[in-house]
Amino acid sequence: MKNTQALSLHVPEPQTRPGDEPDFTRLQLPAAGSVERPGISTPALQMRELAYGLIRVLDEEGRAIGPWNPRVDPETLRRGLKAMLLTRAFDDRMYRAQRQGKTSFYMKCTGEEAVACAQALVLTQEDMCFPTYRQQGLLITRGYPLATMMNQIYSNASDPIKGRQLPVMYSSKAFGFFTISGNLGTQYPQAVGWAMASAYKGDDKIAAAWIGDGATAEGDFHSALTFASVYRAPVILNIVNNQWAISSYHGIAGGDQTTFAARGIGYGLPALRVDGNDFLAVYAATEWAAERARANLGATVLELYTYRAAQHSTSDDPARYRPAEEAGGWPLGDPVLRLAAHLIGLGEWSNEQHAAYQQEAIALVRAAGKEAEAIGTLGQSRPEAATMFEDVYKDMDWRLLRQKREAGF
Amino acid sequence: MKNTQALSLHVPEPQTRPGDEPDFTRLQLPAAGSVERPGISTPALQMRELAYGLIRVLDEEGRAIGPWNPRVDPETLRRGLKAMLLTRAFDDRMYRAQRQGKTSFYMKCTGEEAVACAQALVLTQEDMCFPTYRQQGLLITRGYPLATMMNQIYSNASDPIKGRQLPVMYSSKAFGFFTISGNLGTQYPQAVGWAMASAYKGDDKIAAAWIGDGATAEGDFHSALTFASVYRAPVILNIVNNQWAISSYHGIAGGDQTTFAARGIGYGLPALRVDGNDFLAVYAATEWAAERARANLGATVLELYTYRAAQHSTSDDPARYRPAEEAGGWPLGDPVLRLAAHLIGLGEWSNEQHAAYQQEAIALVRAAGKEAEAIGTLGQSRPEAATMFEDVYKDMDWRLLRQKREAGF
Amino acid sequence: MPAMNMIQALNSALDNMLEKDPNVLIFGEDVGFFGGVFRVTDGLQKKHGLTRCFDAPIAEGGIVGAAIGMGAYGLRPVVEIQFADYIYPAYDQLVSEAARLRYRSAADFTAPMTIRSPYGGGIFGGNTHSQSVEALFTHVAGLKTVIPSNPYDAKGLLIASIEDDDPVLFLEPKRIYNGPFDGHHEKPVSPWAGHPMSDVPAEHYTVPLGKAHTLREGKDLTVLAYGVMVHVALAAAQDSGIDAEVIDLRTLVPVDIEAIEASVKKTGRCVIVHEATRTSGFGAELSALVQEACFYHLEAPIERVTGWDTPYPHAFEWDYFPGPERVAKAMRRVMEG
Amino acid sequence: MPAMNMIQALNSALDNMLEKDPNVLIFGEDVGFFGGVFRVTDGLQKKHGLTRCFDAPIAEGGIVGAAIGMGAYGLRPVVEIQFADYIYPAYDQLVSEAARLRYRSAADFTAPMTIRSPYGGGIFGGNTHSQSVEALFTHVAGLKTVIPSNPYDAKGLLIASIEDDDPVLFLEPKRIYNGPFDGHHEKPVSPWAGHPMSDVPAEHYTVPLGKAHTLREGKDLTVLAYGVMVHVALAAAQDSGIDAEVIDLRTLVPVDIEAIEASVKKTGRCVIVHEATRTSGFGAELSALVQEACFYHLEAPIERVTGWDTPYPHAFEWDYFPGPERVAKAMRRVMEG
Ligand SMILES: Cc1ncc(C[n+]2csc(CCOP(=O)(O)OP(=O)(O)O)c2C)c(N)n1
Ligand SMILES: Cc1ncc(C[n+]2csc(CCOP(=O)(O)OP(=O)(O)O)c2C)c(N)n1
Ligand SMILES: [Mg+2]
Ligand SMILES: [Mg+2]
Repeated sequence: MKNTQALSLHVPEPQTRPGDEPDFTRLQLPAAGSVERPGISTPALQMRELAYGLIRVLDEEGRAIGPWNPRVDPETLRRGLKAMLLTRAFDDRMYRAQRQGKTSFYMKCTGEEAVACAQALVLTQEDMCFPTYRQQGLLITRGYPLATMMNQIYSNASDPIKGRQLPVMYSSKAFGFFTISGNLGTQYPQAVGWAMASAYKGDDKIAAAWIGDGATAEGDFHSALTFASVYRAPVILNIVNNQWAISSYHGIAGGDQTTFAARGIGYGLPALRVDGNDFLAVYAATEWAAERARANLGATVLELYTYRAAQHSTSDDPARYRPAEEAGGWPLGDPVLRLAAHLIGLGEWSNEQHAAYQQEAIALVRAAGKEAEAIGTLGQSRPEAATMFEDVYKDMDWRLLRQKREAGF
Repeated sequence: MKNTQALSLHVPEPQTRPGDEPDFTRLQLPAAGSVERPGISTPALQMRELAYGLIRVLDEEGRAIGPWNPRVDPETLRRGLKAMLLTRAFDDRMYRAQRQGKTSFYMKCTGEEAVACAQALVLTQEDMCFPTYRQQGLLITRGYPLATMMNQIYSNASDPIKGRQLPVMYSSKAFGFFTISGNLGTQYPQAVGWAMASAYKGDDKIAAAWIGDGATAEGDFHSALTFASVYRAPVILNIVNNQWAISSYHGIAGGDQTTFAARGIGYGLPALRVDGNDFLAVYAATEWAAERARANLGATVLELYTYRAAQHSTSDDPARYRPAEEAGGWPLGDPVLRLAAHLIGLGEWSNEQHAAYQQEAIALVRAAGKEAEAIGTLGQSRPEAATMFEDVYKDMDWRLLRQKREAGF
Repeated sequence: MPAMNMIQALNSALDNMLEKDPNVLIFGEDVGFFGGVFRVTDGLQKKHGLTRCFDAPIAEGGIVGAAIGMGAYGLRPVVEIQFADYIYPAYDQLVSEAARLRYRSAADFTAPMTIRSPYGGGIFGGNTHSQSVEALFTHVAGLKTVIPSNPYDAKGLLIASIEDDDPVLFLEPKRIYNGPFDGHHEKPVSPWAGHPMSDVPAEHYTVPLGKAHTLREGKDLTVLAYGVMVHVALAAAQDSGIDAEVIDLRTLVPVDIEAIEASVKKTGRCVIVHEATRTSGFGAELSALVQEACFYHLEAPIERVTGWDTPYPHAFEWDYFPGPERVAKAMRRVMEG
Repeated sequence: MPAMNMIQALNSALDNMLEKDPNVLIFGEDVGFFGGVFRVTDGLQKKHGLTRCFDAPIAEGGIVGAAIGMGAYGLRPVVEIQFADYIYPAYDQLVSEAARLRYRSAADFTAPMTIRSPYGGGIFGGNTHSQSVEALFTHVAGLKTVIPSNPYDAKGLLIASIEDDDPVLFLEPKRIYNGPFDGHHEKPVSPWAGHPMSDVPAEHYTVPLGKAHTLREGKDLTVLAYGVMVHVALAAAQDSGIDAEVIDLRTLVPVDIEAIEASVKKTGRCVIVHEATRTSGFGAELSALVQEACFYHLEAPIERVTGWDTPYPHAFEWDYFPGPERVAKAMRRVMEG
């Protein structure tokens, strides 16, 4: 069979670029409550359509509807809302801190707060989270001290990881928060291994991992899903599809061809596609996946469909590659406002309470900032320099001992 | 949400081990002719069920039936049958050659001959094949000199790749056969890149790649499918599921959870599951995929469902890990016998012709063997030793010049 | 000639090559519309078209794997690995494939390609935006490794790398993208403009691979360096007042053994400087080579001044970075040796 | 004590550790029911259970990645990479993760684990079943690298590696799995039985990491070697008649600098032997260290006898392999130097 037609290379491009009007008409967004909720022991093969739907609980009026309504008590929802507001206040201050030269780098999660804040409420602190750099909400929801986060960001004398990592690369075993890596995707098979270890020991802890839409292209994503499927690891594999990977739109990771949740189907894993800006939907889907894991039914893939409203990091300027108005126009709205509207509709929250907590959050962050800055910002204060030779190995070998001496410590 | 249930680690095991009766009752094998044949421009999303079916053309009586019947002329089928017989004869002799100490290593493709032999007839010699070590049928079908293959296997003075590679790691640009790597999976993204290059140039050549069921777990498999999907590369991505990866059954690669073809669905690629022992089914599916690629519609995943009837390699002994009778009981039969029965049914072949060609094949292989052995078997003859310093780079740098001298050449 | 910084010089090299050779194409993470996180490919997509310079999935192994296939087809891909710290997922494709293709096929297949990647520290990038990975590749037969230290060389060496028929790892010392940096981090940053090596022709030219450049002649001691460390070595020579000969290696594989040998035979003393971790760094190979070639001329032990055998710690950037003081100290020790 | 070959000794080490520590588990390609392509894990699944020793998907990155997660949980995984030539897909997980976890989390998280892998040539395995990869890891701060040369050490060092709280790359010279091999490939193969180091206790014991072993005392010249090359060095000493001291390094990182320094200071001469490609091999580091520590004691240039800077070519196994003749020749040159 010979060919006659000249081929051509397809390079995907987003619909709009700076200067264009943002256009979301191509998005197919099923109505809230329209996706069915199968039992957790349903065979994955029978649940494949979940990867193409969109689990939504909150409707346009802020009511919780449909089978995925997790019926969370208002107190828990208020905790979640406050955690999101606190996360946003924290992000705002640290972004400014970087601009003021107090640190070298910062990354916000604006618009994506529901992901980590809802999930932190579902998982226990004994479960282990393997996050990326955009799940600070996990720590904040769990009450990790804001000042300690800042100490890490400032690499100051009280930085719990001793000034060794780039800002935002937190680590806290006590809070079930695995040390963040700069190398994308590596946490995914590690989470699966951790979950396998819990199963191996006959324990009851589960693991959860997060990865960005862009980073799903890494080989580690594939090996993680393979291992999770083969060994039925008790792990929740979250894909945070915030539409962008620095300047590359989701189509560069394959997002034009199918959903990211669909990747899970290829491994025979149940895969849910979830409105990531709908706190209740994220909560419900995570609960479902956690139940499966705890019942020894294995791993679940969750695509959390959201939008990166801010810069990739303080080193980035999205105005160079996407319409400035795109973030504001995101059809799934703002997770904070949507959950607030829901609670207000229930009579469990008010605009006054909202404004008051916003102020409180700012105050909490400010107080933490004072505490951390009293210790010092980047370059003003730092851990003992001699500690830079520690923890390479459990014990320093002769090379490190000599080098430490050579360095004058 | 706390857990109460103790978890346990699932390690998949095949149904049977040495000493057990082979058991194929779990296999679901749809009847020949039962799978629909969509048009090549059908959206992948609408063709997902193809990944779970099994395209079969030859029925139990050896008749070609159903929409996937490629209606190949008998002359071409006879060529295919002869190529399979020749491949089998070649394998047999080279296996014995290794046992006789004439070479260090050999790998047979017994039971899987239809894969490469049918596909070689669909693709042109300008298309590039990126094979594994089990597609010698591609070269044999295309008439690559058997003696040259043997020269490579013997690493003798006429080895076209100068004694540098392990036996069976052929390379022939002229025959559209990419240099085989010992590292599993690496050829997959390379094939995609080659196909992208053809599209980039506006040429009309397409690429095809092969990978084993076991090797699909490598990260390269994932990046290849991602790139193929994103850039709509004109490439056929074959997964040869021969049930085993050395001693590991397909379940260790995830084969118990879903089909290997289903992997393609996760990337939005069309994925066909094909009876790999049915020459006509392999031919038809490959033709369909090639048409898609040539029409600029992008990549197709093909799972070729077959069985590795022989040892993994001459270093292996399958009796240690699977029932001895398993190969003989494979329910999809022997590709050679099935195609022969079909041709005999058509009146285009006979038992006598079959027996005669088997003898002819043995004679052809024997003649090639004489030719190659006249040059020398491993250790008896080899390329000029000084050539071992060539082709590291285009030109030898001072290190290689000095080392060559130091080595006494 | 316009003064160019290193980013502009690299951009100019790519622009020239896209213009000259239709088989050259560029891809990598964020290199297309956006022009790369360090802006090295800025404007190239707009000027040369979508398929000549485009974004790639975040899969370094896929990027290099695809480039190998393209190279085998006959193209000359130039791929960017966003940070050298992220090259490891591509390690198998580089080591087992790009480096081996020619050899294992007896030149039936080859894969000319250039892998560009910013490397090195000094930008407060922490452990995963600061690494110097060269020694993890210099051991690999079949690969060449090139590291420029200034805009003129950057352009000429990059063009030479793209035109080379073997795979070339082209490491860009990101600390000096915008200006030379001699390690005196307490002093204000200076731009490239005004530096003699920032006079970069707009047209195509090459700087040959495998040839070192003696930046400073001297008779008492030889300093071998590359990338940022060239500037640090010059500052240390200046600061110490030692009559040092400073050699910018420019290519690590194949290294310019003649230049090294001639210089050390003249001076009888040698200091080797690199930013990477000491153990098994490229300095070890240089030390071994010098010792083998110049044993009878050596008057003192060869010293290595390098990053410590630790990861690159964010808060201790300047304690880790082998700055001019440490280099000068070593030079003095070697002079006394 | 029963004589064990290296495979049996390694199997015994794993058996002891599975027995002793419920947190030890083994996985890798074909290591479960089958017992590994080199039979090192033979019988362990049957004896200790399906979840203690099991098959893994063909995904070296996944194997190491999962092991890191297990290590962080508190287990002590021992994973097998079927051939060292196939370790590259795991390179990122090893270099960026296993090696960095302790440092980047200030010991909040650690991942003790042992990565076993057969390496080296001499078995007609061609380019992808013969590689010596040690120098690609010795540069990585946070990893330890161990290479045994005989059954006794193999068992003791493997147990010490598993019990070590840092990630250890444990490379097994496959050419000597079944018997010592001194490079005289023309002679008949000898089994381990009868060799003093094949007396291996069935019980748990350790050989400490970081300690070299002087196999042959001598006063004229020091030979530094590891793995197979230890036996080649002994043969070369024998063949040449030179009164050489042969040191088996056993651990490359951290290397036993004291033993090296003491010996070279005594002999004044040094030859370094490894099978890996020369440029940037571990021999470069050894040469640099020896030169730094013993410069004023050296009476001749240090020589490196290594594999050539080419891939490992199937038909030219013995031209590539640095056999006793080449080593003896270098020893003679160094004696004359
Ligand atoms: C292995 C690796 N390659 C490249 C990078 C550089 N990098 C950092 S973030 C990023 C984009 C990630 O996008 P995505 O996964 O979608 O996550 P998001 O930032 O949107 O949360 C890139 C390319 C990296 N950190 N690691
Ligand atoms: C990267 C890598 N890992 C491991 C191996 C060792 N190995 C060679 S063949 C093989 C099994 C491959 O099985 P499969 O992919 O199913 O192909 P088949 O042999 O069945 O055709 C393994 C593990 C290798 N060659 N490369
Ligand atoms: Mg993203
Ligand atoms: Mg197989």
